[in-house]
Amino acid sequence: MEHAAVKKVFQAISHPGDSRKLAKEVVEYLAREHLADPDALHDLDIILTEACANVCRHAYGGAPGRLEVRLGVNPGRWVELEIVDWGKGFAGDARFENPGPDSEGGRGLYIMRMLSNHCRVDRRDGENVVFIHKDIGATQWKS
Amino acid sequence: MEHAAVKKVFQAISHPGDSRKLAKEVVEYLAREHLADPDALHDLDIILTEACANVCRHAYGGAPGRLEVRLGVNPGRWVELEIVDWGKGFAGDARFENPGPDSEGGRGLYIMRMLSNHCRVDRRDGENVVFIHKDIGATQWKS
Amino acid sequence: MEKLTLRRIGNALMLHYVGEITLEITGDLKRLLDAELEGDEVATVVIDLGDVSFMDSSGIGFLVSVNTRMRSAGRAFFLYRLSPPVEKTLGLVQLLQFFQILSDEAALTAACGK
Amino acid sequence: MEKLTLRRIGNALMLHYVGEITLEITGDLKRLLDAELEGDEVATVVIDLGDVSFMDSSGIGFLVSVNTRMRSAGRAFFLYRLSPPVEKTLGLVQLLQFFQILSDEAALTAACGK
Ligand SMILES: Nc1ncnc2c1ncn2[C@@H]1O[C@H](COP(=O)(O)OP(=O)(O)O)[C@@H](O)[C@H]1O
Ligand SMILES: Nc1ncnc2c1ncn2[C@@H]1O[C@H](COP(=O)(O)OP(=O)(O)O)[C@@H](O)[C@H]1O
Repeated sequence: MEHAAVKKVFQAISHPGDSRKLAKEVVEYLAREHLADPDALHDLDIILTEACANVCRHAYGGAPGRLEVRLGVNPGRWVELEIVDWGKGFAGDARFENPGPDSEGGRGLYIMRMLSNHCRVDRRDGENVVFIHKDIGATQWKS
Repeated sequence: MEHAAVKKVFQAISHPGDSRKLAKEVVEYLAREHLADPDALHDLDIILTEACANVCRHAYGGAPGRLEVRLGVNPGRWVELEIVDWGKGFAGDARFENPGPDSEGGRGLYIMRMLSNHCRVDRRDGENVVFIHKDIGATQWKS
Repeated sequence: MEKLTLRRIGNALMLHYVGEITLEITGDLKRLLDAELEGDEVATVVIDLGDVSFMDSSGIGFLVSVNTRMRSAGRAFFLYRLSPPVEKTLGLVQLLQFFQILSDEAALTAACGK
Repeated sequence: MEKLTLRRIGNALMLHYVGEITLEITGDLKRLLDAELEGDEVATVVIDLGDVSFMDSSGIGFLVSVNTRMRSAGRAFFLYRLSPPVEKTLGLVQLLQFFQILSDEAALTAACGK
């Protein structure tokens, strides 16, 4: 997030309800301060909800744990998100493909990739990070 | 049913849905041909529903079986009902008392007794019979 | 089953049923409510009986079982709006004083803790 | 859970949910539907998604699981009325062609066999 003019951190404990609430909180902040376009906001809402739900379900073996969203905004150009947990980390098998239609799960990372320009998972210094970069057209910002 | 001017027999198999349907069928017949008063009809509806539900639940060990309602009507005076099954029969313990408020069951016979003038259970020739006599005021009949 | 609506208002679960409550559906209702109570923290259950056209003793048994379950877990259980046939059935077996009945919307709102 | 309505139309069970379908409630919805399907002979399930304001991949998983369960039992499963956010989510994962979607009330009535 080198060039982000705006940086902001949001935190929660990864209960199912609280994970969703954290996603909403970030989206509401963006709607209030930066973004006008409902489609762009909805995309970010889904990305955040998927990533936060994953922390809730996978990071701490189903138990609640620390969950953080780091937001970077370059107004008029892009939004970056880092969804961070301190849990067991991604296995080597993080797949970004769409599974078969009968599969009950495994669509979260695919959805995040589809709705962003870059999507990457990292582990660094005990932090597991889902990194998202999303370009947002000039007309979609608040004026 | 010595003096009944009208006698009619209704039959069904004692599934939960069909037991209730049989009760309704009898009540609808009475509403069409004899009785005008909705309260009297509702009383008979409850009596029949309770008795038919008992056949459904108790007579054949929970399995479906033959269920018959014999109706006697003395127009302007009374209605008699016999709800008949060919199952295991009443044990000696058929209680007509209201159980304690915390009891989940055991109110069917009490309700039948409360809503009728006579209520009796008999076993004769392999038939288990709940007999009901209900006096119905002259003004409650169709004219 | 005719039409069942479950609604969450804060920690309260409100169950509204349109139709007859008889042996035919009390098993279903019990299972559904069990499923819902298992799911998360429901502190209060309210059953709206205003659109119940007929209720037999298996319906009474259902209400008693919910009452016992909620009470023994230190939670609240209320009935809301009794249709005339429900009032008659509960009156027959002297349970009108036994259940806690919410008489109007103000009482409902208070019971749901809002 | 915001507001869930279950309605029986003949042998069809119609499920209508008002609110967001996310991880928070998909467990509840699964349990409720399991309870309802166990109860008796439901030949068709219809889920009305017209008032769903947001749906995530756990919602998709819920729909897929109901579909699998119904199909493997030789029964029918339909979606009815997709809100724009639901349509978007299902489109993203290429499932708009996978589910059978009832486009209007006439189709709904036909599917419920009435
Ligand atoms: N925060 C996380 N920590 C550990 N593992 C994760 C995390 N997020 C996702 N995963 C792993 O990546 C897999 C794929 O995730 P996803 O595409 O969202 O599908 P789903 O969560 O439905 O399986 C998960 O099954 C899980 O094994
Ligand atoms: N048709 C029947 N055949 C055999 N036993 C019956 C029948 N109807 C009632 N009983 C017995 O009488 C008992 C009391 O019936 P009732 O007062 O209706 O309460 P409940 O059915 O809720 O137990 C039943 O538990 C059952 O043992």
